[in-house]
Amino acid sequence: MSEPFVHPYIPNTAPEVRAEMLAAVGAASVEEFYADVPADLRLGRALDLPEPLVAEQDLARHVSGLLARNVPTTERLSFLGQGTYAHHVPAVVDEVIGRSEFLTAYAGEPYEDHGRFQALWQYQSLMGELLAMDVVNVPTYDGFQATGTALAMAGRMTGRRRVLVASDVLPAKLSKVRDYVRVHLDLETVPPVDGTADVAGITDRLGGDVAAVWIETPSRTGAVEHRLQAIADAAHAVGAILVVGTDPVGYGVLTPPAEQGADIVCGDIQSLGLHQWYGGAHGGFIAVHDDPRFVMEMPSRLFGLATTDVPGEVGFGDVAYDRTSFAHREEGKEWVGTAAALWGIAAGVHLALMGPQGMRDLGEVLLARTAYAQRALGAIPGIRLTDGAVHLREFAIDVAGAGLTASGVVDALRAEGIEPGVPAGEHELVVCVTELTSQRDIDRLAAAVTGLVAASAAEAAATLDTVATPEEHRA
Amino acid sequence: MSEPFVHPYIPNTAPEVRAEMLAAVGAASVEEFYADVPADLRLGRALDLPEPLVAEQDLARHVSGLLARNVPTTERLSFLGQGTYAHHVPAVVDEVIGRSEFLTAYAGEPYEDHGRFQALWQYQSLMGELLAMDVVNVPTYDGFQATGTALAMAGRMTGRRRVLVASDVLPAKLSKVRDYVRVHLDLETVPPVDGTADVAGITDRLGGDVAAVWIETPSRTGAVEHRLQAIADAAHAVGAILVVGTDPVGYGVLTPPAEQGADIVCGDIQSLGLHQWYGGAHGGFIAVHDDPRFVMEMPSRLFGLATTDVPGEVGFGDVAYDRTSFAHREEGKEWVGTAAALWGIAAGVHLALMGPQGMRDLGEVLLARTAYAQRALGAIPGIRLTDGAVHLREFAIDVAGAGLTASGVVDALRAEGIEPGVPAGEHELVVCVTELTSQRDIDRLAAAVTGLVAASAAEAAATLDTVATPEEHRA
Amino acid sequence: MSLPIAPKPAHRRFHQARWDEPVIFELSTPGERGVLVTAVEPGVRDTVGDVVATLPEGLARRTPPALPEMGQMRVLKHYLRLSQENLGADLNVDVGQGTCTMKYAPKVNEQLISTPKLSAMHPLQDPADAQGALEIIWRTERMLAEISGMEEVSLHTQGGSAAIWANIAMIRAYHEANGEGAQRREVITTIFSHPSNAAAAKAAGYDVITLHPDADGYPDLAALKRALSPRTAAIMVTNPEDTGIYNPAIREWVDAAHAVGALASYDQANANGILGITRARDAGFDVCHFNVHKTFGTPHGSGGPGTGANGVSAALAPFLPGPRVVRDGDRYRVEEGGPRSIGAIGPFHGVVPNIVRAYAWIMALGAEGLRAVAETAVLNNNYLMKRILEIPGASAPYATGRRRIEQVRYSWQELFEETGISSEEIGIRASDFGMHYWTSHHPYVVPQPFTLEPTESYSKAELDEYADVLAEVAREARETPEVVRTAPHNQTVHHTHHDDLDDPERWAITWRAYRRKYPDAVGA
Amino acid sequence: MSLPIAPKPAHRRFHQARWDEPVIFELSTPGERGVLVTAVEPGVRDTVGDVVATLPEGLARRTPPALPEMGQMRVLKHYLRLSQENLGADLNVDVGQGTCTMKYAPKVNEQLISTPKLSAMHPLQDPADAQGALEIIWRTERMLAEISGMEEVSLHTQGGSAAIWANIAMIRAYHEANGEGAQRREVITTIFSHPSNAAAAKAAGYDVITLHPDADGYPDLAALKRALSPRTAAIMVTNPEDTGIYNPAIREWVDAAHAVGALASYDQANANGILGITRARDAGFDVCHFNVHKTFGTPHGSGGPGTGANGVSAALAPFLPGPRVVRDGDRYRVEEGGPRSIGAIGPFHGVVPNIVRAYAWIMALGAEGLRAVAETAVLNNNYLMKRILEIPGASAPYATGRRRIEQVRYSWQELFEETGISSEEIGIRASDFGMHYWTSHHPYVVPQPFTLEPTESYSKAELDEYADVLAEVAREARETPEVVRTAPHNQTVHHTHHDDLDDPERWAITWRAYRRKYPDAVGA
Ligand SMILES: Cc1ncc(COP(=O)(O)O)c(C=O)c1O
Ligand SMILES: Cc1ncc(COP(=O)(O)O)c(C=O)c1O
Repeated sequence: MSEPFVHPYIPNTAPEVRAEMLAAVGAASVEEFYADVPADLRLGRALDLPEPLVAEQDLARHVSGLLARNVPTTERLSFLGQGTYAHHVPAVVDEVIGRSEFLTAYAGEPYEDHGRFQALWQYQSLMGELLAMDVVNVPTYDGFQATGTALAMAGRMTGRRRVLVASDVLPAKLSKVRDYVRVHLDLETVPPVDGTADVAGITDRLGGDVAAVWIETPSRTGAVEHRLQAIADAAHAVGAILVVGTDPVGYGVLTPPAEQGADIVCGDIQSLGLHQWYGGAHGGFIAVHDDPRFVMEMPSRLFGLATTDVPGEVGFGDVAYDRTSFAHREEGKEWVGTAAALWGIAAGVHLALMGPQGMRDLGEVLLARTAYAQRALGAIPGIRLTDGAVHLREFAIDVAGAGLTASGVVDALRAEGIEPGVPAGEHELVVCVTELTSQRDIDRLAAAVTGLVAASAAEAAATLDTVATPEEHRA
Repeated sequence: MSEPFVHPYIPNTAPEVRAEMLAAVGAASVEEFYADVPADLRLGRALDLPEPLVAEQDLARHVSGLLARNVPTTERLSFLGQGTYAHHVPAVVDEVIGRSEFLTAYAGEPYEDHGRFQALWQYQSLMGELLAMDVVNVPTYDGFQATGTALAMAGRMTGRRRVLVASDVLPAKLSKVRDYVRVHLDLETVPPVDGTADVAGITDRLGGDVAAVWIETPSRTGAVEHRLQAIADAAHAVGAILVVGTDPVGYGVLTPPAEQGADIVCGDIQSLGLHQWYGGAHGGFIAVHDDPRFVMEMPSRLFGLATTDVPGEVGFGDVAYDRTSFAHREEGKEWVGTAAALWGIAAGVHLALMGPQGMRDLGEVLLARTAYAQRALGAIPGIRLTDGAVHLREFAIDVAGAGLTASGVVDALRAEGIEPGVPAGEHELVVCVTELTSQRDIDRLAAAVTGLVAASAAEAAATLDTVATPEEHRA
Repeated sequence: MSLPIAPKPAHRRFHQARWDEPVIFELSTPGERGVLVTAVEPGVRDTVGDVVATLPEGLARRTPPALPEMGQMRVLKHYLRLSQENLGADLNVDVGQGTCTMKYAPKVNEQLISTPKLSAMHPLQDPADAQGALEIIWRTERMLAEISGMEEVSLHTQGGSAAIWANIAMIRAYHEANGEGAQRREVITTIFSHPSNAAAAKAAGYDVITLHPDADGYPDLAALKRALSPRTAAIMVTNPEDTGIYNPAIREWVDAAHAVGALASYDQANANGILGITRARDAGFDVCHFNVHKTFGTPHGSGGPGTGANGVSAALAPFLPGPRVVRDGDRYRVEEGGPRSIGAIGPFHGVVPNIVRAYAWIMALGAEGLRAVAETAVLNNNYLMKRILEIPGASAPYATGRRRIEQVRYSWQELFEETGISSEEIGIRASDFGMHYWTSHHPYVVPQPFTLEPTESYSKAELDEYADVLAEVAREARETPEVVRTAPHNQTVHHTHHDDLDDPERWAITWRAYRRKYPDAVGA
Repeated sequence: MSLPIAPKPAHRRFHQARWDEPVIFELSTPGERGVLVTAVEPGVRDTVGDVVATLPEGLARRTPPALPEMGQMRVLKHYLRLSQENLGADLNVDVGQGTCTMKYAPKVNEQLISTPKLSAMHPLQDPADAQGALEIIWRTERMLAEISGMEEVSLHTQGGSAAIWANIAMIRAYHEANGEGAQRREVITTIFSHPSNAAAAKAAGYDVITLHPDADGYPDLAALKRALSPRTAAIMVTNPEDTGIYNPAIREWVDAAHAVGALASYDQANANGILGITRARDAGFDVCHFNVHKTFGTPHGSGGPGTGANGVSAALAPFLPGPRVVRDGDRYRVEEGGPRSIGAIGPFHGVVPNIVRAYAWIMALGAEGLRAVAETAVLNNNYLMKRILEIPGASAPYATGRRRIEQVRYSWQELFEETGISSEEIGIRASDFGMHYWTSHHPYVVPQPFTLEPTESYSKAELDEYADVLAEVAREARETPEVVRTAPHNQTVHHTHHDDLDDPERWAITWRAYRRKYPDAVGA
């Protein structure tokens, strides 16, 4: 490293300027600025960090070298989902969110950051069309947070504590939501039947102390709820709120929950134009009808359309800012902070590119490939689909009948470069297909599983033989 | 494919709009627009092309799949140069030339394209500082073209035909230049001595019929010319022009040719912030002093500073546009067209990032690593450096003494993942190191060559044995 | 006029791009397509039939969503134009978003993450296929542990406030594990600590006590001692506070909290001024967090994604959220949270692209570099303070005559009293010069506030330009106040009417709602 | 005012970004660094010593180059600001650069090439390591052979004019090979063929004969026949010409050239209107070229790099330039040019990133798509022509009442006569609305020219907006001519003085020269 230390990221490390600035403020050294930091709290040594790579080329080689040890899904055949999905991201989406102006902006006013306001208001609006709802938030962190907040909203609105969890939910999501609301709400499970909600069971458990019924569709295993309206009617009958957690990817073909009685619809936008990023690119949406009782409970920012001094100019601003913790600290609704705006812009661009026909085509491909994969795997002797619901993108198989375990299948197929799915319990494997999973890909998975089943059967037969003729062994 | 054919790249394939537009112009079909194309010239069938991949994801998978068959220099240890060089490209360079505004612009006026004019004028100016010259063109295609034009300029200015080629030049470049100027100029070789120009030989051949002396520095083998002033003096004494072809990468430490009498300095900017791109990213510069006799012979566009109606505003425009073929067709100087503007912007950003100290550091690393590699390889028994000149980045070794051929070395080392250099003749191998080639990389090359030499020696010894004792064989 | 060019005037003659774009829905043309989806293969269709037609009753969407129909280039053009209408940190001297630590997010880091080797990784892949990602997460956590002095660090959370939530959730779990959950119902914070501390504590079920500073603007230790009790679960404080004042008694604050059995939580979102100078653990804190997107140079993304880093003492380590990356020899694997873990805050390992960016940022700087970051941020801040305080009408309440750390909350109160021009109006007018600022969080304890934080990223020339603009606007406030009041003039849009935004009858949060509420305006 | 929003006015209220940036040299601060270079290893230094100190006499640079010294972010910021001050095709309705075929360069292609698998390939690597690149070059050449009908295609050249040079160089070599080099000293072109045909022919040593069109603007076959002789080496023509008029007698032109032993060279730089409709070889041409950066959708890069594609008949194939990619079974290899090849025009295989982009572009469209490109480009052009001709004062000289192919050279002569406002002034004023055009190549055979080529990339709404702007400016020319004459008003810079640019005493082509010539202006 050069002496003095001058770094490209820190212009005022240039010695002349540094000296000039110190002189201008009348300080002998930067030490003076730290007068308030007591001596006994001072570190007094250099941080113990690896040698830096101050030359960009050295840094690039090092980091690229580490990343080169990853083998991504583009080099594997992946059927992994369970919260993060491999969808195609149109190049224009990446181009837009890669623009310096969006990437590096933060929290400017509706003037100098007009573009950000418009892009995010359009995101709200595009999501609104997809979900058939009038109010959508500037994204929060992810679907976990969105759901936690949606339920918390229901709790605040109803003043009640009970929440009926009527679908199969991802364990991590359930864990987050439970810890998030547990001071205010009690979650009770109403076990699903054949993949989807048990309407009768819900009705039985409903009462005047129920804040919300929580439905997940698609569920943890990709099952699509098809009796939402009945559930909504039952919930509304006792003054409970219907919260639907969902993935918006299917609403080009599927009826949006808002049209079947949902009061709050929430979930994750990762499927709408975000790469997988090792699970690191999620955004949470919360959508409600244009009812101030609901809107005023939302913690996130909400951008609204506004006029300006110039007729025809499209302006923007914050709707009901007083809801937020920015305005009123703990008197605001939960809190708001840096969340997932860029991903919201991305999802907006994605929806604008897809249009109604694109979302329809996508929904259809997903339904078709899912059904195809279900048939392909379900037809293998000993492999069983776990339920008879309509599935979107994910479904579960039970491999017990083939004498296999889920993790055994995973281990075996990884050796062939296939990630066959995510184990959920000893014998259940959740398999995911998207528009990036071709028929050939599915056929390859089915063939690999078939081979595995056959090998397992042969081995079982051999074991059986062995068991059947213990004499031989002793021989 | 959908019927009707609607494509995302072609908005007016949307059937309603298409019909509306046809109606607006009063045409029954697009056929009418082709009334002037005679029936017997009409293709009358669909072009025979591969099935298209209209879905972006399918296209991306296909093209990425093809490119995945490439194994780039980041996955090999490469000592390849000879016109295209592996230098570090700072990320900011790629960011700037990736901006839609620069990437997709073309030929707007100095108003709506002010940014392009300023960026290219700054490129000219930054190159001017590096080369110590007052006039630099908006880049032409590459160093080949720049050199062809530089010599053609000299021919037009002197009205003479003879050109003395006094350095070792890349064969492809020589071929281009020769074919380019052969109607107007005759190239004569003055063979270099010990790597650099033979000053006495040049002087001998100079006369009143010589248009130009052409020096390449670094030469084909990376040798740096160190007697430029003497050559310039000799050339000028007979009214000849000194044309110096060069790579600007070294001028943070090396004296620029303009300070040693060069009249026209030309070459390639690939080393200044451009990736290798399989040899597909070159740009040619031509630099002269601020002398209208020279300037008016330049075919390229030259941007100049200008005032505007507003004091302090920096404006731009074309200098001496009447020189160009745009203005006067065949009466212009050679021709001008779409060349390498974006690469010029890149080189400008690169020089601005590097600054004087960066270019100095870079030059020093290159000289040091080159010298180190020369010693490391030159120390191997049977391997000989071809000359004693100072070398920048490239140098040649002769492998004959080790009983090897250049292509034999290449074949053998490729098997170890090393590209050891470019063969030039049976025994000569041109080796290239840059700032991306570390000491360890060089040591690895030296070790591999040492191993090869040893194996070759052992084999030779074996053969010798065989030859020495023919009796044994017969036994 | 002709060459030479005259000198530039004192202030940049800026105009932001103005494209006057309509709302995207108005750009729709029936039938246009932006991107096409891959086709269902004939073999699939033959096998499964028409999957939409055979959906259960009511499940097939009846009317398609009214998304716009646009060719690809038009979508791109629309958003590129909007992007030019946005003032990213890369474009301006972004020192006006004080507390936000707007620093240079190096472009090389964007390039490094832009590889399928990261973007196409699924979080549940075989860890053997994810060693690069796991190693980077692990290393970054270890480096942050050294930087904070804490025992363990988790990068699981997706932003600063999420990290604060994790802090309070861990504190809650800790007290519950010790059987003190029911007893400890209060959290103490200060008014110049970030509001998310108060808000997250409240969301976690706590009563919040907010302390105001002493007359000099220093955190009030006596007030703290009065507020502490066996009911206290934790103190949650920012330091340096939003004023840029470092609490010299921070150790005493922590000790006082500990003395009543409370925990001490340190909001180090913005540690930019103290990197390598002093550490959370050395002041005795039990938990702390960094905003990786502030202190560690990841871009702010128009408002996220961010990344939080939660640091904890050994005692709190079992409570850390999410899955953890663990090193075994030279291999890395993922371990689910133990029995005392608060569990997932969000999916998987947090905002992985940010973690890689932060790793690269720290590696580009090293120990010496981090210290240069801190020292330069502080130098820049004190230099800018000098320049700002030279402007008549501007002041820096509190700690008069003392230095500040990395930022200052200033006040235009004097100027306001003189001219009636508010801080908000001045900030808007500044945008006409390509600069801007935000005032501060409500409540405006400092009257007519504005908060400047220059970080290490700006040159002296840029700081001077910024100060010159504020001086110019202050001059205008006195001499031509209408110019300020009617600003902006050189911006994408003009003075905007925010009167509808608080009225449920009139607000329009989506295009859908707008069309419904203003049916005659469609096509506007 | 409050919601709803009023309708937008008829014309976009545009303002281009204006940052008023100084020249970059004025941003220098001593000691700042933009990027650091890797250090020389101690082991290297120990071995080689001080390589600069030991350079031969005079070889070590005495004064460092006066490049600016700037932090990385400031360099970035400067260029980002400049970029916003540039109107890329992605941002505007770029139909005004007629003859330039400004079409959508799909972003997916940018993404596809942005991989070290392409950018870090060295052209002399083992072909076994370059099969992807080689296969794409080969396939693209074969597809272009089908599109042109020619026997062989080479993508070796770096732009349209370079391809034209290659055409004439091949023609020259061909005649020389046949012993007719000395005899055939003339090349015939037309005034509405691109100037590079005339200029390259001249540079290759030929005398150039330029034919003017007949009264209707059609290429004059009789004039051609008069000009042809045994001295003719070739005809070099563009078709459709710059007027957008397709030469219906093109076959007769070629036949007439062949009849005197001359070759026929087809400038198909812009084949956008005839893709899949008619082909060069079918009209009998011996050589042709495409501008890949025009017809095949690669971005124009602010003026390059482009890519040329040279197509030739079997007879001319041996003369093709550069190395060739050859297929052997399912492998690809590189073959150096044979004995009759004109050799390299530039390094290696041409502008490889453009070749990959073009490959992806063609593959995204296929035969049906290419035909849709042509048909839509032509529909758009005829639609726009209708709209333009409705503007009083605008006309489309020649071929009155007939359709055009892909572009039209219009004239404002009528308007000029009426108002004194020139076409150039109108184009500049159009930039105040976010639109622009260029006039045309000199000489202005069409008086007060402007050339519009809408390509397939723009929607009807965009073409309408463009036409509306020109109509508005024409109205201004009549009603408020000063507004037009003093334009631009909403641009980055104002009316610029070009008087110094032709004066060697005063022009300033570099900062160096400027400082030398205007020593008092330094620091301006
Ligand atoms: C001190 C402090 N704490 C917490 C936060 C909240 O962080 P985030 O915006 O990431 O939620 C911020 C950011 O504004 C902050 O400055
Ligand atoms: C018909 C025609 N020929 C040749 C050219 C020259 O191409 P380039 O600009 O790539 O040199 C052009 C481009 O302007 C053109 O339109």
